[in-house]
Amino acid sequence: MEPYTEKVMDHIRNPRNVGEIDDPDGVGEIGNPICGDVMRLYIKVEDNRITDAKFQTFGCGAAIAVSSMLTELVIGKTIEDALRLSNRAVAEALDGLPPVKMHCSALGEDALRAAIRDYMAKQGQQLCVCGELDCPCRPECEERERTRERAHAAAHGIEVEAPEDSPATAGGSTN
Amino acid sequence: MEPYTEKVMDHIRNPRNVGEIDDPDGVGEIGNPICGDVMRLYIKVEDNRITDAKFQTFGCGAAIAVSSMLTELVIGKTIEDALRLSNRAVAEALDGLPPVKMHCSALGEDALRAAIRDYMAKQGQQLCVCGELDCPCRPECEERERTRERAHAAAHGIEVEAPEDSPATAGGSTN
Amino acid sequence: MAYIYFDHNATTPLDPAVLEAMMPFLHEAHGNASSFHSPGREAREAVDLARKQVASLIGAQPAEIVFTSGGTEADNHALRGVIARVKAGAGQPPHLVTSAIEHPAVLNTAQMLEQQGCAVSYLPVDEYGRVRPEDARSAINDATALVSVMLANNEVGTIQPVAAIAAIARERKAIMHTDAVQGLGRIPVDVDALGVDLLSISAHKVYGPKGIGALYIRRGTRIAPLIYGGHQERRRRGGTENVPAIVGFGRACELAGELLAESAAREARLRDRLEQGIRERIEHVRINGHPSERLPNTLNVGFTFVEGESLLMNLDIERVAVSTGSACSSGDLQPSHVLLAMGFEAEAAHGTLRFSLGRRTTEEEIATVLDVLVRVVARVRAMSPMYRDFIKGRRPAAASKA
Amino acid sequence: MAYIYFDHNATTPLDPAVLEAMMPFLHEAHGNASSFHSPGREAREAVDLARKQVASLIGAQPAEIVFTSGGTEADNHALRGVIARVKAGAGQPPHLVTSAIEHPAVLNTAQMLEQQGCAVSYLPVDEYGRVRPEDARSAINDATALVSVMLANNEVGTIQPVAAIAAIARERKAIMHTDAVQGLGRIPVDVDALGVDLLSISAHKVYGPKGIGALYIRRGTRIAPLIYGGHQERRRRGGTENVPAIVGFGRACELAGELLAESAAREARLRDRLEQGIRERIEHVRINGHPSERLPNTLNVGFTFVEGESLLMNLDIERVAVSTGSACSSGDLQPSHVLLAMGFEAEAAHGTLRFSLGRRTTEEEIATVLDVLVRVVARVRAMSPMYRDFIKGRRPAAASKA
Ligand SMILES: Cc1ncc(COP(=O)(O)O)c(C=O)c1O
Ligand SMILES: Cc1ncc(COP(=O)(O)O)c(C=O)c1O
Ligand code: FES
Ligand code: FES
Repeated sequence: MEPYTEKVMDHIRNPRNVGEIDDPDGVGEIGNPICGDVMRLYIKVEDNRITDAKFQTFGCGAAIAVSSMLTELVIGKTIEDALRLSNRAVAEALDGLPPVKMHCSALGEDALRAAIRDYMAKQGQQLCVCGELDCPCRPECEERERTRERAHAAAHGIEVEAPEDSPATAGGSTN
Repeated sequence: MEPYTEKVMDHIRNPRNVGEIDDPDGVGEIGNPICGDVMRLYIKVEDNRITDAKFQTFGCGAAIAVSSMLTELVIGKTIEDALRLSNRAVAEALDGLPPVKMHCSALGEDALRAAIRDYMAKQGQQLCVCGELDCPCRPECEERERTRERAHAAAHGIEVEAPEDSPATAGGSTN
Repeated sequence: MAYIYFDHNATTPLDPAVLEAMMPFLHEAHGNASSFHSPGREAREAVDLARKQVASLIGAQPAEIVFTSGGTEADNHALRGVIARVKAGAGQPPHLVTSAIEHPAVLNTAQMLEQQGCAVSYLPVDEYGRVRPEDARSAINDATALVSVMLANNEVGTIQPVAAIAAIARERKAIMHTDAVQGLGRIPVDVDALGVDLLSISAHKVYGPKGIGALYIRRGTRIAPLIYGGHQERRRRGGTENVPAIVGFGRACELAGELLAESAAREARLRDRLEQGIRERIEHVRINGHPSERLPNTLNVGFTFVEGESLLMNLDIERVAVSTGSACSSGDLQPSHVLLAMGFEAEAAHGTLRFSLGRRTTEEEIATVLDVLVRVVARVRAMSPMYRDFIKGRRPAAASKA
Repeated sequence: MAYIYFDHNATTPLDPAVLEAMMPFLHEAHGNASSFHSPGREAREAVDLARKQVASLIGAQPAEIVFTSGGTEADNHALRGVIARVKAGAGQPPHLVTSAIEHPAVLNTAQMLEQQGCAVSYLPVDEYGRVRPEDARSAINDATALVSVMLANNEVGTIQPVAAIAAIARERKAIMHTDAVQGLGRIPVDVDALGVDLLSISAHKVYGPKGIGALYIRRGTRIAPLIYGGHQERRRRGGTENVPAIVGFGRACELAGELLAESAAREARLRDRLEQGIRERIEHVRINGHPSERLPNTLNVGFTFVEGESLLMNLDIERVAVSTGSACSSGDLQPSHVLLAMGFEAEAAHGTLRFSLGRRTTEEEIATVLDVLVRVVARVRAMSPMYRDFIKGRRPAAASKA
């Protein structure tokens, strides 16, 4: 695969905001059953604004860089702005990710949503998985989300750039 | 293919006895229809002994070396001894030939036989192709000889060392 | 700080003596070994010498060596070449027996053959990554054309009972192939002692150049070419001979033969020191692979609670090169098929590193790597939610296996 | 006396600048380009740069370049990869159109495919060795999966109307492949101008290293891999990347691009001088190949009454390296399939030499070769029974054709 960018390497070298918040306002944890990667995000919210964020990640270099970059990007943002932060934006802030690693950034977006949902729930508000508050079509959105998760899982099994029709290849290191 | 031996190279560099004998006692010419190689051998015979031999050859390096070596070997030999000279002996005198070139030495043996036959005929004697004088089974020997010629021709078309079952390969240089 | 290279199973540096042997053929002596003039003949003679050197290291005849572009091509050639020859005749589809822990060069070729109608059996392995000869015996049937089991596994280093399997294959009239790419130069390799008909090797794993390897083909073995073209390699492999690389491969084999005993002993000693240091200084680790039947230079370690690639990246930052047991790091996101075959859970198969030592590895490097590793594992574990949970007692001592 | 090398169509010497570019990867920078640590990434970056350099010389995208072990592998990959993809589907056997004058890498692969049930048409050529596009048009049918016609012939240098044939192939929805091994670096090669989907090249013909080549695969072309293994080359070609050779190939392509116009003109001028000298100073010769549509460096000459290999050996003794038009000299005893396809009698096809000039060829070398040639041809003719007969009036001016 392509090498990581310098930005990614920098965040692997010096991950920002690693750790735990003792009394968080929201916690989100997202795991991927296939590669076993797990990200846990803690947020602190004041006046509808994220004032602190910390993460713990079990995952590849990209997952760590995404987690670290994500915390930097969300601190200071309002909940609404944070909800608008896409995985693509995080990847771009890292000057890009190798194609096979793009899906790792989804882990970040998902963990952020989960943390905000947790925070909302504590406020008595239902945040739909689509990002809308009190969304009228919640069941549909949740179904769509499940599909997306399956796609994420699939991404761990399928080489993104494989030529069409190439037979499935064996896993395992090649040397 | 394997390179030629130093002996072969020496005979290519300085072929012995090239040319023509003006009033030869015997002339033999053998040609191969496939590679187009042709050898013509002239001999001078005195008291049943070959006193001079000259050759002209249109052929590969091996054919030239064989022709040259052959003339060296036969000069001084009695007709009977000359008839006993095998192509293998000529090849050995050259310290060997590459496997695919072994058949080129047959050209030498054949040309020598033809020249002796021509000499014999002039003496009113029938030399059978088998090498016997007045051989009782001449027709059979001649048939056997024709088979041998076909084999020689085939040798020009078939790679001696080809692995079993390999598909016939295209001729032509490979680079 | 100089870079510490503990990834010799991926590739080895070119030995300076090998480069020296190659240089004339990179400079003036550039002939095509199939050309008939002097520059060509010079090249031909160099190729012939190299063929003898390679043959000699594995106890073969020079005429039984076919040079290929590497181990991968040799593996493809072995599998497809044998199956191609069978297909023609029989009514029943040909059958191939291989193992679940082969290199992708064998596994993916086997899968391709399967798609084309060949029947394939993948032998399982025990918890140490070893194929059981009895399993081979039960898998082989009358349609079995080829048995292919690697000599030593590239990820965990486990050495396979190839001679025993080859004896069974021979009884059943099946052709026996072994991928000896990781074995060559590290353990003795002898085609007769192993009893194999086909054997793949690659130069860049024995301090030779990249892009050259060989397939040993026992005289009389029925096998089709893989790459068709000119009459090179007695028509068993077309393509202008890669003369400098072939010369380098020859010299590398010669050196490997001379150094084998000594370097195997040295590397095993250093490897054991590394293993012991890890066991002593880092908690929650497991050593993967066979305790004794293992390549002397290879150490595969699982670090619970962390993911391999992040360890690899952090070690790289500290100028230590290793690889993950799984190939996640090299573009394939699946957990290691070798560890899975050994019975690991996907999660446990992830936090794994392979340390592979080499001729130039020093005691100081072992000490440095140990220090770095202690630091890096701690740093990455501090980031891990699993480790946090474990420390807080919210989680058992991990999904580890051993 | 220094050796005069007029056999650049067989192989070219490594350009010193190319060797220089390769050296770091033969010395310290030995990483496996698929490894994820720094040495690996360094190798990966070098491979990426080389891929751009190669792509740029043929007007392709870097992602469309697959590195192979040479031109032969690229040809095998093109033919078998396309046919493998077709076979799966259709009821009718796939059809391949190629020419009678292809390199053995294509011809022998085509024959092997024929044995496996593929239908193959071999297009004839005219007396100059050129395929007629009309013949391609009539040969292509609805089952035609692939058309493969070489860009320039290696023996006589004749340049083929590939663009015209590709246009016909495209109309008929067939994939178009060209073997551009001899064209690269000698005439402009642009995949879009040619309109081809697949194109084979080889480094050692453009002053790059042996053992490396490439197959250009136009985006979207349906083609199976030839060599299965790891995920290298985006899974289109397994095997540890031959980093030094790839780097050298890249640099060689860069140089070839810079030097193309100038060296083509220079070599054509020298070649024409050689041609004219031979015509003026040696009787009974014929120039084979197309008068104008010919590689600038190539001169194929038939010398009546003599056999090519004996000329070659005698020139070699005088330290001049050439090759025979026929491959008799390299182990194959058949007369040149190219000359036979051009309509020559077997005998006439035999007395042929190929002179192929290169970047370092000088005017002095041309003059020397002419002098040597006059002498050698006279010497070998003096040995020839045919020449003797001709001189004595017993034979017409030979079985020559032109
Ligand atoms: C066991 C094994 N087989 C085959 C190969 C492939 O060899 P190569 O890289 O020379 O193609 C390797 C290494 O990559 C290997 O470790
Ligand atoms: C036209 C042509 N195609 C293919 C090849 C094969 O290339 P390689 O020697 O790199 O395998 C050659 C030269 O040998 C050639 O001249
Ligand atoms: S998050 Fe699964 S590999 Fe990066
Ligand atoms: S005599 Fe026919 S090739 Fe030598």
